Amino acid sequence: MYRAAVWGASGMAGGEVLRILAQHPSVEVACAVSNSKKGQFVWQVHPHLRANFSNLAFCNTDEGLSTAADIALLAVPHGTAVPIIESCLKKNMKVVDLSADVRLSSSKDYEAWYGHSHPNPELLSKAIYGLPELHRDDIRDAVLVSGVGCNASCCILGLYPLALMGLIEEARIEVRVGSSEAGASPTIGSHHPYRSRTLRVFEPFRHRHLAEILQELSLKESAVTLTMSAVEIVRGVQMLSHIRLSQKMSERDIWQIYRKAYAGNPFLQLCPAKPAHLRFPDPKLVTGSNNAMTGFALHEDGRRMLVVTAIDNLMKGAAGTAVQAANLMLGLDETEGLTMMPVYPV
Amino acid sequence: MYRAAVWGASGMAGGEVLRILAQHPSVEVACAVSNSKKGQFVWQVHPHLRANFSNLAFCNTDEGLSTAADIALLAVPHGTAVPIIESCLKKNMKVVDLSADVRLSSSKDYEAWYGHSHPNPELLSKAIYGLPELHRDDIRDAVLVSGVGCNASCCILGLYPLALMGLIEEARIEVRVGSSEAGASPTIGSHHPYRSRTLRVFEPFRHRHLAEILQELSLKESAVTLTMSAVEIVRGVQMLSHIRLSQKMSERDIWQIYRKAYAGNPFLQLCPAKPAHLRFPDPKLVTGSNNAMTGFALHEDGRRMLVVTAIDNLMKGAAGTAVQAANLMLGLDETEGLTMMPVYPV
Amino acid sequence: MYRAAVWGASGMAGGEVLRILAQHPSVEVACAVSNSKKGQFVWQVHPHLRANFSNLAFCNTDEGLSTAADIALLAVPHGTAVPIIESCLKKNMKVVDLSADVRLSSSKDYEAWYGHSHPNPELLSKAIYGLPELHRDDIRDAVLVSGVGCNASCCILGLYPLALMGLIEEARIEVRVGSSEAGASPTIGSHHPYRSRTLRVFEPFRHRHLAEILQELSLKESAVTLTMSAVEIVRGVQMLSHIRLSQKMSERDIWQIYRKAYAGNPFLQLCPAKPAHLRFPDPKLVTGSNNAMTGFALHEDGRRMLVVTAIDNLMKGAAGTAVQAANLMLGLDETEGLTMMPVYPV
Amino acid sequence: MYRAAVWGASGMAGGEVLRILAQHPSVEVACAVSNSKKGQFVWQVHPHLRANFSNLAFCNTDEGLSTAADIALLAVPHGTAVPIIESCLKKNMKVVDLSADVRLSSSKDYEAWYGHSHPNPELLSKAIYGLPELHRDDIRDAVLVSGVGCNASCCILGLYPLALMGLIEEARIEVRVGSSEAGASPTIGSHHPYRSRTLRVFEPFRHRHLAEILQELSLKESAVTLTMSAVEIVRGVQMLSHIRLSQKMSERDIWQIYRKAYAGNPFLQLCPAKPAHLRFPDPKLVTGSNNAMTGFALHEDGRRMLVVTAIDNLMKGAAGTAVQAANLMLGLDETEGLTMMPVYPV
Amino acid sequence: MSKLVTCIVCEGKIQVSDDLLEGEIIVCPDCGSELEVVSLDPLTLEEAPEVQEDWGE
Amino acid sequence: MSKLVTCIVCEGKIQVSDDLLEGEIIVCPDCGSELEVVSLDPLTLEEAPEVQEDWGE
Ligand SMILES: NC(=O)c1ccc[n+]([C@@H]2O[C@H](COP(=O)([O-])OP(=O)(O)OC[C@H]3O[C@@H](n4cnc5c(N)ncnc54)[C@H](OP(=O)(O)O)[C@@H]3O)[C@@H](O)[C@H]2O)c1
Ligand SMILES: NC(=O)c1ccc[n+]([C@@H]2O[C@H](COP(=O)([O-])OP(=O)(O)OC[C@H]3O[C@@H](n4cnc5c(N)ncnc54)[C@H](OP(=O)(O)O)[C@@H]3O)[C@@H](O)[C@H]2O)c1
Ligand SMILES: NC(=O)c1ccc[n+]([C@@H]2O[C@H](COP(=O)([O-])OP(=O)(O)OC[C@H]3O[C@@H](n4cnc5c(N)ncnc54)[C@H](OP(=O)(O)O)[C@@H]3O)[C@@H](O)[C@H]2O)c1
Ligand SMILES: NC(=O)c1ccc[n+]([C@@H]2O[C@H](COP(=O)([O-])OP(=O)(O)OC[C@H]3O[C@@H](n4cnc5c(N)ncnc54)[C@H](OP(=O)(O)O)[C@@H]3O)[C@@H](O)[C@H]2O)c1
Ligand SMILES: [Zn+2]
Ligand SMILES: [Zn+2]
Repeated sequence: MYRAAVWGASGMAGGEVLRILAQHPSVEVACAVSNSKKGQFVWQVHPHLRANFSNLAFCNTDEGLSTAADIALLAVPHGTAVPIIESCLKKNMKVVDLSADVRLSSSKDYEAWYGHSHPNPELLSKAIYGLPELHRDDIRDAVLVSGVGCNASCCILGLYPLALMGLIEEARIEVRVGSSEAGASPTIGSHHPYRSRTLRVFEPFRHRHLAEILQELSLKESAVTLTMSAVEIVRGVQMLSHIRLSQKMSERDIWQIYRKAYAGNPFLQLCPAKPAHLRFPDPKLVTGSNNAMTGFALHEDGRRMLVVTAIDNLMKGAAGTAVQAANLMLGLDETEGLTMMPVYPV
Repeated sequence: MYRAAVWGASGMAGGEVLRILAQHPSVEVACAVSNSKKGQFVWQVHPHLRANFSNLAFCNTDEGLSTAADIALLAVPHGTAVPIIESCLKKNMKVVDLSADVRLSSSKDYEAWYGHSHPNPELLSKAIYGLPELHRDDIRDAVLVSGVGCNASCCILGLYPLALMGLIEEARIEVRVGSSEAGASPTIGSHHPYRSRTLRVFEPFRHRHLAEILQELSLKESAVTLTMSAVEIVRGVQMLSHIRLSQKMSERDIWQIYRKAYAGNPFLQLCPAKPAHLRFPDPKLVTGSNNAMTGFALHEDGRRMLVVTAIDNLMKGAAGTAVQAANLMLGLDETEGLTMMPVYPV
Repeated sequence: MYRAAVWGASGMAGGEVLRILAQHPSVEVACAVSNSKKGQFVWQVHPHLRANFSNLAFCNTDEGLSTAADIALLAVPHGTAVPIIESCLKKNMKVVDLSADVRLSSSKDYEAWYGHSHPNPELLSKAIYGLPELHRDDIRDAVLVSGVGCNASCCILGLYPLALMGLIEEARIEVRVGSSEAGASPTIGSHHPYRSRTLRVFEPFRHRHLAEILQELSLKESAVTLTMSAVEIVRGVQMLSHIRLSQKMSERDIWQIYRKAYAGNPFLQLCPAKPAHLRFPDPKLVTGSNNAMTGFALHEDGRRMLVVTAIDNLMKGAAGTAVQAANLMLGLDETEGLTMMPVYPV
Repeated sequence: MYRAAVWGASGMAGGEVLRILAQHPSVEVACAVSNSKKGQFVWQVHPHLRANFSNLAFCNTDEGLSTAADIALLAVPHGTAVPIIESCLKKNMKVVDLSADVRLSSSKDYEAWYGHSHPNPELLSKAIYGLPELHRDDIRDAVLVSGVGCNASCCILGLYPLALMGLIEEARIEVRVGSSEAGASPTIGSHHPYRSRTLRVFEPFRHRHLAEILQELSLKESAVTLTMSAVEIVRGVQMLSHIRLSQKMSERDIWQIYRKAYAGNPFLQLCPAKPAHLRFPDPKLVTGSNNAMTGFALHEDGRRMLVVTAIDNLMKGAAGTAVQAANLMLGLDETEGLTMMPVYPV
Repeated sequence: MSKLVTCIVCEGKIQVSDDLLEGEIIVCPDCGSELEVVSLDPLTLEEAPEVQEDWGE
Repeated sequence: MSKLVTCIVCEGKIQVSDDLLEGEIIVCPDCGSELEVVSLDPLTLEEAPEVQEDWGE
């Protein structure tokens, strides 16, 4: 049994890491770090985990650092992970950092998108972007892997087959997100009377996750817009990409491209073209699972295309992909602890 | 045109007062008081009111007190209304106070339910409980009227016909509430991921509003329990009262009792007994309106009874009833500005 | 008092026509036609209208045709309106037909989009497209006016200022719709467990309403795609249009264009650019009202633009605009009976 | 590997049986019976199961009966199970029947509650009520086990500790249900615009499931009312029981009673008394799992008590309990295939 | 051309036309009950059995 | 006691009091922009940096 230290364990993504590890056959929880909840039982914050962790209490940073573990999973806010990464690496733990701190490989890009220089640029060159579908082999050998942006991973998984072929001339990406994406702390924007049933367009053209998308798909910013909307779901991200292809394609071609790219990736699923109502994936279909579903339609002109991808932001968009990467880093089967079925309808 | 000063204008109930007054034929807004939003346009907080109040800005307490007005409507938190009431009365304004500060007529009751003595007990004896259905004539002559608890008014309106006849031997009251009831400030309990689709039982046996219910229905606490649940709606309160009648009754009797009690009350509606799915009112049917709908069923044993009442908490449960009382105090028709249709389905 | 015959009165749009007319100062309901519900009280189908129509019962087609009325409002399914229009015109009633039967002016277009030839092409040349914002004067003089597609009217109102200036080179339109758009009859797609919280992309590139959009905006189909998604709301349509402008523009220019186009249109509102969270309209802000809100952002390249428009599909997208047209046809003020406030938050 | 025939496989409960069996370590799907969908792939009806059953097609009754299987799980409508039970038993399959056909042990009770005599009363005496928490040993030896009513199982699990001790003098039971309870077929009541956010009280005093509750808890009908409300969730049942205890009790006593009764039942969980917001269970906390959570509060008078229980109707209220019973009948560990974590928040 | 009868369920007043027929079903606008005219002289009403739409669960 | 100035973002008309001060922030009621009065003579406005409430995700 490997031992994992979970940081940010009182948060939304941290709680999901715990939910996964509760039944992981080869990894157990070494400690659950939260400074604000130190001493409280984990179930006081995550009541759904009570049967699994009846006696586990949160520990603070110091206790976390002095707990022996094979790997650390950091679900802490952007900008706070770097010192924890440094400490964990020093103690020879492997690290998966779900925050955005080491997602970009170029410190120049980091500065451009985050508005300040990176506190430890060496980490950026060491870290692997933690999407197994793109970097499986590198992750196996890595000691430091970044998690993925939930919106970013949804977009990347849906578009990389086309990007690899150089087919994306222009992409107008719509992303719809649920409320769990913003974490466990209440804000005016998450206040139920206002958040409920909203169709809130909160970014017209770009979002920080665009940096990861451009990096991983090797696209130029001028070719891509990313529009973000908050909608009435708790879990789930859905991407709609309106693509202009760089050359005329047939539907058959597209099928081959996706099929080839997705082969060997246990969590990627292509939607059927028929019946029509199943052509594009609804996040409802992946709730609670680590699945990513993608569907597409090609316009009769052969140049316009719609690609739709759906994931559960807390699973494939955060904790699920993080554990998937951890599995690879620990030499385990990629799917261990991650084969839970989606819950539908819910 | 009468002029009304609206206090707590940046809040949930205050916003609803403004929504009503925006189209009131005889009352206009003199000022909208909010200290934290002072100087901001009203539409920056209440964007749905932009077409109606394009240039109105919030003013602070001092400006509020120095604005000439015929009546003040206070939608401020419990415990903060008394000094405002005192200042307004001194300036010869009439006052409707939506908070709980002057709802109870006995200062002993106030102390028992609120845990501290009342800062100005004289106000309690002066104030009329602002439910026109029970105190229409007194309200007409009053200078100080309390608003109503949203849960309390729902319960009182549903049960007073039975209470007047002395028929309530025991009442187990279930109240289900929407998220707007808790006001405009985010809390962990109102955070969308947790509040969404919740069925949260937050009070097993009593709630502060019970004090008003007992007072207005002349019931003893030992005969009544009040269980509160938060459910997935934004607006709306629904009461289910499981009654044990003090004597055996027939359905026909109950119809007569309710019909008689409700006669002459423009916002009270009795549900049909058939078709069965319309027998008990759903808050969906009153959304946005000042209506209160009540339906009942009598058990075949003639002693057990279920009474269900539905209101929109921001209208009949707060701002609607407050304006209804203000109308009476100003000598206007009770229904002025309050005849808006419910929006259904929504 | 003018008298209006309401056809399709048992349906979703018909119910909303009744909700409006219940408080219209100058138009009253002459009859409510429904063959399947004939003899039932209107409130048995529309329980929220009970206080307003306590004794009105549905009548059948024959009774409908023999009831004297000044105007007929038809909220019947597409393909069933033509014979009713013919009969009503013969009886010298004016007609507003909410269905799609007379929305297109060209019978060739009709055939292309609806797959069969029009049963009475003469009506097409006689009918005016019933959007007062575009055809106010023609509507005043018309005896036959079409209603508007709910999605179409949302798109047209948001884009006509740009279209008038010839600025739309390409438009990728996303429309999000609520469940009331599909009418009052249950289907597998409207079944709550499946419809609830769905993000169902049901049309990738076009929809019948595109025909109206192209006609009214004088755009070519090759420049426009229309993607439709069903989302978790009951009322509401939201359009997001990703525009490529035909020439570089400044934000100031766009403001002038919209301001000029919207001037004199009582129900059109422009969103502020700041604060950012109010820049794009949420259908939540117009629920129950006849308002249409539009907001936009111009990309820093001056060529990419996002336009967002929100309406209540049953109001501005159906019954509201129909009554607005009827008002004009009857010589009344356009806004009569339509000034109800939005209900927010709900 | 045991083989299970799933009947009613195209339905809501049948789909959940398939979802469970997709990952059951010891039971596999022998066939999925649906006459109306015969020949279609299972994923065309249950798209979330596509990765697990990519090639499984529905078969019809004849094919179902001629497929070899160790056990049959019937998720067919009430009134249609008896002939299937008879055929399966004849073929020496064991049977779990989720419908209400064999839930009552007395044919007299059956007639009283279902309004017609039972077609095969012998089955009633042979069948065991399939709640392992009450009949574990009998189920192990049975060839025919009934499933449980979802509302019934929620109530029974919450109340049997008190009932066993003879403590229930009176129970006023409130049950709140989600839309998946009514199955996969659309009706006017499940139409999204009407079902969405409803608080629909559809039974004031009783419901057919009351028969099972009375039978299993040995209570008299005169002591119990069962009020049913449909609320805005898809999955989930929540019971609130307002109990009058037959004698004065202390909180400590109640804790002992529940602890003792729940010991050894892997899916039953008692809520903590503190913090207060976790005292009563929300169905949100068990979504997708086979857990049943119960919390209680005792009034200071020692006689009034509130008991709240929450389950996922498709899991512990239907398919989960059915598989749990099947496990016992097949000599497997009761929890096999049923240990999936709840998905929270969702 | 119309007269008032009293609802047997709620004692509400129901407006009916003068040419009421035996066997006719009338609906009380107050309580919604469907009442069958079982005899005209004396006017006798009975509750008609309810045909329910599917609004339960 | 008030005069109209033109918004530099949308060219909307903003009503301001006569005793406008340098450094004052005014809000355009049309486009909502916050504008700082950087000089009074000639009247010069600049867009003020926006302080955002947390409405994103
Ligand atoms: N939510 C998602 O869908 C999602 C998806 C992908 C990636 N992520 C990433 O996951 C991370 C956590 O996101 P979340 O949504 O779970 O946020 P969250 O709910 O706000 O949780 C943040 C956690 O970090 C801890 N924390 C806060 N400040 C800290 C500090 N200075 N040092 C160490 N720990 C600190 C908090 O615990 P205490 O304050 O109690 O210590 C809490 O447990 C973020 O970096 C986010 O970008 C989230
Ligand atoms: N929400 C309902 O359904 C409902 C129903 C019935 C009755 N009520 C009553 O209405 C009142 C307001 O409730 P709400 O839900 O609208 O709450 P809310 O949204 O929190 O609004 C409270 C308002 O009071 C102002 N305020 C806060 N502290 C104040 C102080 N010390 N002095 C003066 N004003 C202060 C706030 O504005 P600034 O902080 O900006 O000054 C805000 O405008 C409460 O007394 C409540 O019991 C509410
Ligand atoms: N829902 C919207 O948001 C919306 C928006 C814009 C436009 N519209 C248009 O409004 C019309 C009605 O839509 P809806 O959503 O209200 O649909 P709906 O709820 O299905 O209502 C249809 C109505 O038409 C009646 N009807 C059905 N077949 C008929 C026939 N052959 N002849 C005459 N009447 C018939 C029905 O009553 P009986 O069967 O009882 O006679 C019912 O009252 C449609 O043309 C639609 O395109 C709707
Ligand atoms: N939904 C719940 O929460 C729940 C909880 C506890 C128990 N149950 C019980 O489970 C059973 C199924 O409920 P459900 O909600 O899943 O209903 P459902 O979604 O309507 O499914 C019913 C299934 O039965 C099949 N069926 C219909 N008529 C049949 C017949 N005459 N003979 C054989 N099969 C027939 C249908 O398939 P075809 O028509 O395609 O053959 C369908 O697969 C019911 O007895 C119900 O009481 C349900
Ligand atoms: Zn009656
Ligand atoms: Zn401006």
